[in-house]
Amino acid sequence: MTLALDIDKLTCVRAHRVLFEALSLVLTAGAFVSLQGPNGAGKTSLLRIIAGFLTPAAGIVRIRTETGAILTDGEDRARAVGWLGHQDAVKLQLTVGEQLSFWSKLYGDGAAALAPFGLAPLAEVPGQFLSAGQKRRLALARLTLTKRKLWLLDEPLAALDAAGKVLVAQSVRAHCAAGGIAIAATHEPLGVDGLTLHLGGP
Amino acid sequence: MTLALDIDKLTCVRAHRVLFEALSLVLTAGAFVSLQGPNGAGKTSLLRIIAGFLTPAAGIVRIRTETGAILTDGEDRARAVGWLGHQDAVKLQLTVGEQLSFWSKLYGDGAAALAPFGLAPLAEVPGQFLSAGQKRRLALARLTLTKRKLWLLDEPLAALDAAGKVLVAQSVRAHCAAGGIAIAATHEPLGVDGLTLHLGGP
Amino acid sequence: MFSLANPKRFMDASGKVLPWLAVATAVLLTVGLTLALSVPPDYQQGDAVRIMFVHVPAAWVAMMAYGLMALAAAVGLIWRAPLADVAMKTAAPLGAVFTALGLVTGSLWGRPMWGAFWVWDGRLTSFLLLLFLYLGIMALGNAIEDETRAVRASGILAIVGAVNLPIIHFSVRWWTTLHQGESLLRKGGPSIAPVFLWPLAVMALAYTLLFFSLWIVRMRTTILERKAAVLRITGRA
Amino acid sequence: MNALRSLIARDLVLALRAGGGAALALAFFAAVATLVPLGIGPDLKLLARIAAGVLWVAAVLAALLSLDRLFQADFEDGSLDLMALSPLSLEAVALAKIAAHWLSTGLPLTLIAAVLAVAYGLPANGTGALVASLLIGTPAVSAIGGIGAALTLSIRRGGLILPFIVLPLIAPVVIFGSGAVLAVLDGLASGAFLFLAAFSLLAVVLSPFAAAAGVRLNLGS
Amino acid sequence: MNALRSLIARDLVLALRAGGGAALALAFFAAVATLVPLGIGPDLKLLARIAAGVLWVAAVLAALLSLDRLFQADFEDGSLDLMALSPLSLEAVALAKIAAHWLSTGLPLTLIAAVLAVAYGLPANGTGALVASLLIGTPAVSAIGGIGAALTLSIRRGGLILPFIVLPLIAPVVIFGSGAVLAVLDGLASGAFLFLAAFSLLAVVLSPFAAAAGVRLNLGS
Ligand code: HEM
Ligand SMILES: Nc1ncnc2c1ncn2[C@@H]1O[C@H](COP(=O)(O)OP(=O)(O)OP(=O)(O)O)[C@@H](O)[C@H]1O
Ligand SMILES: Nc1ncnc2c1ncn2[C@@H]1O[C@H](COP(=O)(O)OP(=O)(O)OP(=O)(O)O)[C@@H](O)[C@H]1O
Ligand SMILES: [Mg+2]
Ligand SMILES: [Mg+2]
Repeated sequence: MTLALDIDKLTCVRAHRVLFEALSLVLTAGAFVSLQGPNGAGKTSLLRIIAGFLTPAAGIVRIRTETGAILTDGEDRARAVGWLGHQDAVKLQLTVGEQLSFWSKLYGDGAAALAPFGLAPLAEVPGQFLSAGQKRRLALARLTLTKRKLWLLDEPLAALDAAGKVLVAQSVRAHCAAGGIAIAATHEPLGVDGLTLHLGGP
Repeated sequence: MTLALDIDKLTCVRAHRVLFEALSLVLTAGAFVSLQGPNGAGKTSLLRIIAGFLTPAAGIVRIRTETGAILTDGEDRARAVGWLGHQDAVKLQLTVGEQLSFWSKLYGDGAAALAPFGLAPLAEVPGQFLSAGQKRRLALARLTLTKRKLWLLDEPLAALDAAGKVLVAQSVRAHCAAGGIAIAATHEPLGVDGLTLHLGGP
Repeated sequence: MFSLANPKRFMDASGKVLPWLAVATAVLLTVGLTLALSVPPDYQQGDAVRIMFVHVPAAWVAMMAYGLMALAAAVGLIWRAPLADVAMKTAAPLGAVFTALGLVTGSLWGRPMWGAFWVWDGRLTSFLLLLFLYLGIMALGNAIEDETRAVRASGILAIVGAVNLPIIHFSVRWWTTLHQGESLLRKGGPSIAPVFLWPLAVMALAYTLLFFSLWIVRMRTTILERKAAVLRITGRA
Repeated sequence: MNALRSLIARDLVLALRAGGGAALALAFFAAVATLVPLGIGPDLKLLARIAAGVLWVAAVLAALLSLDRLFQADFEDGSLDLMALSPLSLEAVALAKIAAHWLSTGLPLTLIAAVLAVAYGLPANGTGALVASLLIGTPAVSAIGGIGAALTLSIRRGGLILPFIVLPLIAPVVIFGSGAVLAVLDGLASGAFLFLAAFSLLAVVLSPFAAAAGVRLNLGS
Repeated sequence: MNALRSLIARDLVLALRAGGGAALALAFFAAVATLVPLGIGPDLKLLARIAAGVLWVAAVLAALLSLDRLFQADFEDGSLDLMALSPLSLEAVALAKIAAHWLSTGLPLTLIAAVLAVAYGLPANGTGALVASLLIGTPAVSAIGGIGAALTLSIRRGGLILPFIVLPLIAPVVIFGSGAVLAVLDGLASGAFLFLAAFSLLAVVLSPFAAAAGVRLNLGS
């Protein structure tokens, strides 16, 4: 029920600029990493490389699953990743309920959990009418229903109120306690114990 | 060179729900207000009412200019407002330089200030390649070049790194010191002295 | 808080007029239809000519309704008069019905006259577009949740769309066409045999009154519904 | 004036550079013109007969293609808010956007149509009439489309409503436009050009007001 | 299967509900069909002669209209990232999106075409052939358009490239499709239907792979 992440000598080049070089990191079940660094340091780029979207200029990312399999191919790795991007992927035309039920069907049988994120009264509201924080809460609810072991979070606290931030911290803590791994790019402390990785910056 | 804002018994109704009722507030030159409240409380809605986009269900917003004129009409008021919305209004196809020079021409003769926001090396980079924080910095640079007296800021700190947050605080402080007014909806203290207005809440 | 300027005067006045209007409509319709069925068959068209008495007035009223709706929209936009908003909103579906009636009766008439239910000529097409306009206005109004915004948006469209009216009317002159030219509303007086003229005039008046009766009824119900809605919200608050 | 000009310039750049409508519209127009002979068969007499009608319809549709996003993109990313707060009135903003749309589609379409008309075997006087009618008529298309785009801005079912709004208003342009060409071809005198010019003028003068009213309504949503 | 079905269902809902392409495509198709007689003049014989060609071209263009945004919307708001991470392969995602596009445009277009064919005075056997050819040919249009949409996803000049990629591939569909109708009208035997079916099958089978490859490239940008 656990996995391990092995980042080996990654180098990322974007628009002819080296963002980071020979970055290595080994994470085992339960690890939490707070990814920090100034704007443009390459936090989002690193998360996209781990998720398998972006090919690094050099280096490799490996995931070891509980069965002992080692996933290096981007597409195999993808199946382990729970993604909370900077964008909320909220459709303006669909109601909150419709969106969550779609994603839960796409990802398998996880039931949509509206209540913990304060979305229950909004089930019938279309995405167009949501406030910024309500959209973010929808994205968080979707993340938890995917039941993935490796969480990649890009600014998870954005637009959330105090209660929402506590919720994120609780979710991440529970996730790690259950043997998951979480990496969060953030400019604000999440309030979860773990490593801190600094990118870029003098 | 100064103005005053007079919010008189505002009531905001959205989707048949009363968000706030009979809200009154008088602000004079140099005032800073931090607007707080849980997600969905109506912070963005209040800012949009002040800017003249949204018509309140009841109440009125007045701006008194230095010439003694009282602007109640939404369209007259609009000419005093500097707006930093939740969205960055960054075009993916235009370079940073192109965007700033367009907005500076649209708003008058304010020259585009790239340097203070760390945008100088990005002048030739198209919006598509900007990181989240770089987009936000672009929006901030645009705000300052509009030279408006009443700043309405919706989550100004979103996506910014530590240096960026300091920059926002400095800009706001300088703006207020020069006789401007600023209202910022935020979930994180801005580090600027002033009033705090709580919306919603249990 | 929900400042609906109270169109009380309208409710009072319309309440008094409505019964008379309804009676007059019924009488005129009966007389008109009797006359229409008793005129001699046309020497060219035979009995098919009787469709004229239902077709022509329907087309006229459809256009008149549009004109009135656009007028109401303009008044609503300029003077922010709630009553004009109600008038504009309620006229659209009625006008659409009369337009549909004109299309159906016209195409039923077209089959014996032209050998086809439908031809793509200027008058027919522009009249079909009138139906589209009505539908567009209604759809736009329904698509916006906020009541005032809905009326304003569809009102703008109604005003803009009024250009179609002269096009429908003059289409027969601007294009070579199968459709009957202007035979009544034209310079030099009507060119229709008097036997047909009188029943047509009666039917035209009957349709007009029918439209006004239905319009007033719908306006009254809309106003009452809004009052109820306001009571519901304020009562609960 | 400076602000207006810079807004037009920006919209032109966006239209030309991006997945922005202009190129798409022109390619679309060329596509219709290429595909129709394929679909109908290479009967040159028939082609010349329908050339005016087909090219006019294709031009109008190509211009309408990108119109539904005339305000949409700026509305969605917050730019329209900033424009509404700028010293330019929303009427001027609407006018600038309509002008940019015409410059980036209507005008080049007219030029391409001249070439295509020859390929369709339209005689010289017919080609001249086609170009003239397009030059006069396409501004009306941009203007009317602008109204529709503004009114349907924040509507979740916008796609369905837009054609209903625009089609009835556009039809006269097509009728007068192709009618003018047909009249010239048949050597008839016709008032079609006059009507077209009058209609176009009316549309261009009124549309900024209607469009601005539509935008204003939707910013409050 | 369940995931695939729910993706198709969601795309259908979006297409039907939103400013989503489907309604726009259908309205566009109806608009072309309404405008062409206005542009050409009400000559029923002429109309019947060009009906097959005009309706085929109009149908293809209407279907292509919304195709450029087939992946775009989900790409821009981050949904495509999440789909790429889902248990469904990107090939399956592409197939589902193409299928949803066909169901929401190709299929209804075919039905509307049947009505319009009658209004254009096409005889019964011609109408039958038109409907059959559209039914067979429109899946190829969705499939080929899907490839183009995927390839041009993050290209800032996508608008220009799309028609150049898609048109050459689509032209055979139009030629065989309207050719099949004309052959039936003229009472000729023709292999057009067979070619159309073969081409369509090929396009539908290969397109998910090509489209998925295109999407994968663009997610890394
Ligand atoms: C679907 C088919 C038809 C449609 C949509 C249609 C539409 C209209 C419209 C809109 C008008 C009012 C024009 C105006 O006053 O400006 C009208 C009037 C009239 N129609 Fe039709 N019509 C159709 C078929 C026919 C047929 C088949 C006939 C008879 C052969 C006919 C005879 C007339 C006559 C005599 C008038 C009054 C003309 C005048 O005084 O202007 N219509 N029709
Ligand atoms: N266009 C709209 N139509 C109807 N209701 C809306 C609309 N926009 C927002 N709302 C509702 O109004 C309420 C307040 O929204 P608003 O965006 O003002 O909240 P906020 O205080 O800015 O929240 P956040 O901290 O999440 O940004 C929310 O419950 C939202 O669902
Ligand atoms: N698609 C792209 N093509 C080329 N360069 C890019 C692209 N996306 C981002 N970049 C560049 O790569 C650098 C890192 O971007 P990234 O989004 O990873 O930063 P980040 O650390 O997430 O910053 P932020 O805190 O602002 O979100 C930036 O300088 C950016 O300009
Ligand atoms: Mg980032
Ligand atoms: Mg907000």
